[in-house]
Amino acid sequence: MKLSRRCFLSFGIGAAAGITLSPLPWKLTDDISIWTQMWPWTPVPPDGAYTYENTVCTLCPGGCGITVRKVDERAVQIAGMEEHPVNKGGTCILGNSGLQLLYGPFRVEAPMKRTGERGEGRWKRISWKEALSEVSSKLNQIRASGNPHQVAAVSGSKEGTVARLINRFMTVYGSPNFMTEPSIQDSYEAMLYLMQGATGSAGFDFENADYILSFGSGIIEGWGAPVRMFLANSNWRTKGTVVQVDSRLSNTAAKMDRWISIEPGTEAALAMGISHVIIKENLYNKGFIKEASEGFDQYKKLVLDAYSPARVSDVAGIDPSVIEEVARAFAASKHPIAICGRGKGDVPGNIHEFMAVHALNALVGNINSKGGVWTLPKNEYIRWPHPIMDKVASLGMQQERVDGAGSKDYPYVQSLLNRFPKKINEGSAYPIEALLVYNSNPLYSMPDTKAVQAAFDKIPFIVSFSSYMDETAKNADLILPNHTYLERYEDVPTPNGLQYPILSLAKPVVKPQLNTMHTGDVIIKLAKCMGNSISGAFGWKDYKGCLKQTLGSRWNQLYKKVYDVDSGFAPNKWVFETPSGKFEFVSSLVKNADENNIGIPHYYPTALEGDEKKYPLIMVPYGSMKRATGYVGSTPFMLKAVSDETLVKNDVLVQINPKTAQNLGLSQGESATLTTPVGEAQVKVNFNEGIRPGMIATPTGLGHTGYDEYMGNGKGVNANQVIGTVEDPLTGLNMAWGIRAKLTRS
Amino acid sequence: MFPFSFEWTWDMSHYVFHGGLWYALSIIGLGMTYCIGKSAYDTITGKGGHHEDH
Amino acid sequence: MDSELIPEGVQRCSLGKFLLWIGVVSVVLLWGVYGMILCWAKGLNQTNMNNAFGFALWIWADLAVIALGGGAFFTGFLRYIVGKKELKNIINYAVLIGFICYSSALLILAIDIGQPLRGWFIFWHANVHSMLTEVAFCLSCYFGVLTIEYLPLILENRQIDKIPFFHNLSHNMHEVMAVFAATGAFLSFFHQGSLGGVAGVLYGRPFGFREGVLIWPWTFFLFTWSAAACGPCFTILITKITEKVVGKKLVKDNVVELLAKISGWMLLTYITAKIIDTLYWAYVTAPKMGFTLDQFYTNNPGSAYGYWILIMEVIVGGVIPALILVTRKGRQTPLLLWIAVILACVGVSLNRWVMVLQVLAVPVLTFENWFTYFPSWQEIATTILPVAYGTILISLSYRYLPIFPQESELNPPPEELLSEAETVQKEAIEQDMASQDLTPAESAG
Amino acid sequence: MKEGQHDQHIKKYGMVIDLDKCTGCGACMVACMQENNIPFQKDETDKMLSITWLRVFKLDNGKPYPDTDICYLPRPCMHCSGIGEHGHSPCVSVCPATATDYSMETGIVSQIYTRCFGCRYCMAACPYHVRHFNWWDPVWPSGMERSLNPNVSVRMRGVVEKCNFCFQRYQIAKEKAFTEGRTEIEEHEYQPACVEACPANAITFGDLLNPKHKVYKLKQDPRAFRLLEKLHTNPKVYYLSSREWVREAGDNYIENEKVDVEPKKH
Repeated sequence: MKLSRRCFLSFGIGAAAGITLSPLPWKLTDDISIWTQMWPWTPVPPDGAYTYENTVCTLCPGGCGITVRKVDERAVQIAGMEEHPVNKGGTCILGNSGLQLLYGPFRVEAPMKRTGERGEGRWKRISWKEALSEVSSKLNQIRASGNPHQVAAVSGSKEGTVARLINRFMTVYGSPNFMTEPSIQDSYEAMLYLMQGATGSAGFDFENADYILSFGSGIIEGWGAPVRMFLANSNWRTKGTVVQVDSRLSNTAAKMDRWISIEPGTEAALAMGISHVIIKENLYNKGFIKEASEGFDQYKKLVLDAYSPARVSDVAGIDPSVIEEVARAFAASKHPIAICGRGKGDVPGNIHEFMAVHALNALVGNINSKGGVWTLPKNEYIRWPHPIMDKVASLGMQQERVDGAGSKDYPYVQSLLNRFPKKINEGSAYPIEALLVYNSNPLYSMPDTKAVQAAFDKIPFIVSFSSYMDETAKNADLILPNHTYLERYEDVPTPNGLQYPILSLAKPVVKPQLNTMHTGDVIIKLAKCMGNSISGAFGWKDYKGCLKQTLGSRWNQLYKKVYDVDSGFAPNKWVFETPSGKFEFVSSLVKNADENNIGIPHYYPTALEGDEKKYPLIMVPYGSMKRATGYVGSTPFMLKAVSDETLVKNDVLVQINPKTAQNLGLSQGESATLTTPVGEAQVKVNFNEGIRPGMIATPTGLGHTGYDEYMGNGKGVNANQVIGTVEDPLTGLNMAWGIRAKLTRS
Repeated sequence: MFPFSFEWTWDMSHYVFHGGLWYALSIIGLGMTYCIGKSAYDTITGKGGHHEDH
Repeated sequence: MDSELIPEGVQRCSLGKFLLWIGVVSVVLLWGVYGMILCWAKGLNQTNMNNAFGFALWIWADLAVIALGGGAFFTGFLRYIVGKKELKNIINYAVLIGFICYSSALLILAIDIGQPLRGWFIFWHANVHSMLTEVAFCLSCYFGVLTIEYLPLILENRQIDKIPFFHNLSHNMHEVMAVFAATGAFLSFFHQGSLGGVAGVLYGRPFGFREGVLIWPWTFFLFTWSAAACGPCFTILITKITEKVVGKKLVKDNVVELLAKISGWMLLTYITAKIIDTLYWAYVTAPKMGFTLDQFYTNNPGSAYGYWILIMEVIVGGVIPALILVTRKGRQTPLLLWIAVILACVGVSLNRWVMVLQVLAVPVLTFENWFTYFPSWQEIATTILPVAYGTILISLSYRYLPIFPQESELNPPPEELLSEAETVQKEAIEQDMASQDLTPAESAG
Repeated sequence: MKEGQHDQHIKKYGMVIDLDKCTGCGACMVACMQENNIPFQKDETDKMLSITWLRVFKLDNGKPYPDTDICYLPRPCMHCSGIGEHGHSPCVSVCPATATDYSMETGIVSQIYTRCFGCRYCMAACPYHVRHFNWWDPVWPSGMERSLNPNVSVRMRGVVEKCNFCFQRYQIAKEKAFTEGRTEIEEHEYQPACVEACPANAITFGDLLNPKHKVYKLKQDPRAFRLLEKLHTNPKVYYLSSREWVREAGDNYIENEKVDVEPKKH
């Protein structure tokens, strides 16, 4: 007994000592420390050879040059391209997180055919051959029945070769219904046409301007070419003055030299009031008015009669002295520019407001001159032979467009996408049998989502070319996924608002990651499937061949340098293409211009949707750089950057002045129901002293339902669900900057 | 903890801190070694102690 | 069934009843263990901590149990260093409570850190400038000391004691216990202080930051002091609760009174120092950082951190119990003693709460707001886990180990429970005594 | 060492952020996330759970409409050099495992992820909330791990991470200089991702001790201030604002205290 215990004891002690001295515990400890640092599910990014490739970002019309850093075949970072003249090395938040759009699981992996109900999300993968034959047979069938005009197409932009290829396809196929996503560019173009007779886009020589009077334009919130605007703004912080007229404390209002708070929708009145002071005090550019303008007297009379600072003050809620002060400063500056188009510029706007604002530029004679507003020709590098149309096509093209653009009612615009769902829902002259959607997500980005959905439900065949499973793709019958922007060639025309023409070339920086195809190639292939009358207009082997031929001698330069500036360009100072050859204060292109001042800049109150009694508040949607509102959604990284004053868990926060909220009995963070004549949404309330009492501001770019949860599915509410459209009486473009609303506790 | 780990520096804070630490550890270690050793010795030699304390 | 394991001369409840009791407590324990496993398996996202509240309920629980467990070191200090002999009658229990508190603290720390498997880096890659390093070293070493102090008690179990080696070991450890106790006291002074230093050195956190001497902020000394003052109160409290639960007296009043008196004076001096510290902090330290007392205690959501908390801590949990305990009448009146020890424990726990939670809740950047936090059930479960574990360990120790030296003396075996044989024997003796005209009491004496 | 007497081997990298130019667009935040392999969750609306090494704060002047004013303030790690500039920044001095370090060579506060065991004491110590804990396992949706930067290791659950001024870029620049036989790197060779991305050119980065670097002059701008200077954390991130209320928002002031946001020298 004693012996065995001693044995046991010495054995125990010996074992303990032995184990301690053996490498075992030390090895185990070491293993633990290594294992805890390299968990098998923690990815280890493989290293490799680093390369840098330049290309152009096409996620928005901003046209920034980007440099993509690659490790072997992986793209690992996007940075701004230092030498690109538009962005000079900067990138926006969307552009910077673009790799998430390349590698995200929400991409469409291959051509897909719907198997379940529409929008249900049940798909069958098909081959490209099958996909093309599906589309071609359907289109052929419609064409064979003699109704080619019953096919419509929506493109994100009207510029560039791909949009032009689709347009060309539509033309030879026989449909006039080629529509593009609306923006303030449409209003600017219409305005330039009406006042200057120009067919081109507006460019602003911001780099040389010293006084900017912005009527609600989100200079640092995505207006124009975003990064270029940021750079311009940074310069203005040291040299130049920017005055922001805004009905709420937008980021731009906060960051500019001065913010003038205005009654929403009365910007045109303020512009006219400023005009009044300039004219009354003889501060205008007499040379320009005398030599280069027409209709000044009539305009002057209107301005002096109806827009005294005191009267404008009553309408716009701005002190008359402020109006005078701004007018004098504007007129006294060397290169003042007045700009308009609210926020990011997603809503085209009221044409008379554009005219009223642009009239200020005319008063100071700062048109087509240094530091002023310029007119740029468009798309002139695309010089394809006119396509030959067969009889079916000719007949089809003679049909009136569904949206009415270009008709005698709406002669100043080429596309009125905002009217498209309305016309279909009302019962248009003819039904739409098929719809092609390219670089556009109308089911998300168009106002009054419910109406758009209803219209789309009436279209039996919808084809999406989207790279992503966005809302429209999800509701399509067939998806023919495009390469993403980092996998494809594309020409990038002059970005919005730039004052000189620049052409850039987007090049693939990585091989296509999935079974996708360039939409340009799809269109060319489709044309080839569809018989001679159509394929004849598409003589190119493939899209790259088409692009190379189109760009001609510029190809090499573009391929090497990514961008090519038309250095020979200079605006024609004070030269106009109007019938009078002058700047027309009273547009002679408008019939009966005097009738209700329809052809003259003037202010009239916007008839917002909704009854004031039932809907006592005014709701305005507001954008932010942090939330993408275009055809691509916000990336996961962007959603990470979205403020908790905008989104909390799955609830969107509407911004409201604490006083207004208290009157409604709402407290900070409380749940509420936002109701407008268009729809209803569950929201939460955020007190924001920057909001005008009586108003609510709802953030845009949230509440996706396509994509996936990382891209913000179910996060907040799509502001388009609660906002409708208001047609501009002259252009037919949407000018709804807000809507009447009510907010109740829920 | 030991002079061979790289964050070790020969400075006053290390002398004081680790001095105190190793001092305490030594007392505990030596005390326990003494107790176990003595008990083993007592057990083998059959000299059993009695608790006077309780 | 387990009577062979139960110490001689004491009465315990039936095994069935005991097991039922252990079973009930084990349910709570298992709930805590489940929470703990969730935290380890799924990570700390199971908690409601966040980047503003990196320290929360657990760290508070840690600080609180260490402060309350301070009874062990301070009683040991008084018993072995100062030489208060009477305290030998409560030291065992103080050691056991300390052991429970410190093992719980270590367990909570093991759950609280993001990478428990790397916890030993704190020793291996020690940064001697960090208060937490000092805490870790002293805490672990002192836990070792507590284990050494608790071990002889286990060895004194009736069956284990029969083994000569263990009998000898227990004896020899008792012989040198003063050395261990002294080391323990030394370590405790430091880690209690370092825990105070944890918040006190945060010069980026005006609520916690205190000036001090050399590398030690005033909170360093205040924490040691308050642990020494309130730890014994907790020992008294748990002793009293145990007495209530088992329904008999376990420690003589003079022992409790002595401890209460020392505690009282410690508490009184501590709270005086604390008040001076608070005033200096409010009028000198904080204003230098751009803060006023109002900023620390007003305008926070739901007044969770209002002035009430300061009053609760200093007056209700400090001044009042101190005054009760320093007066003879106070500590001799059972109800007042109860109130005093409870308030002292609440006071010190509240102090630890404030020094963890409020330090982090107060906005420092002018454009940030107060941060709020409420623990998740996993945090609550794992915090209650030590309570269940402590209850079980106390129950087991009380049942099988000679924890209370005065128990058998205070509770002589009642007659009806004696076995038949003994009764017969006793009757015989009584007859014997009767014949000799002696009373049983005299014969026992 | 007096500033201006420039020892080439001792650098103090720092940042000057012009709040007049900053538009709050968030490009810097995203550039940082992409460069530093920062994970993302389905819900990132709880900013106290979200890992954003660089976070853009919105400040307001607290006045009612229409006198309201707001300002955006990007907040990277301040890389405090601590009381007396000895490198005892609030976080470095408290880390028990030496997992965060102040480099006397560059002035950068780094974090050793494989050393950190997640005690979060540094987070409690930092008044700027620049430190972030990995509450979750970093998991990338299928395929998205392809855009991870090989120069930055992915952090595991349970450790603290923070802005390190894209230190990997410093190392790459140093290596490049070394292979080209240079000992020094140029100002433009080492620029963090946020600086590079900022579309408004609001952020300037360089060696605060080097008179040739842009930050050297900018930090002496009369508009310059730092956050919580009264705590003596000695941040190396300077802000510029021409608005007084913004400069005032940089620190806490007790009532009637003379507010020192007038031009000052550093």
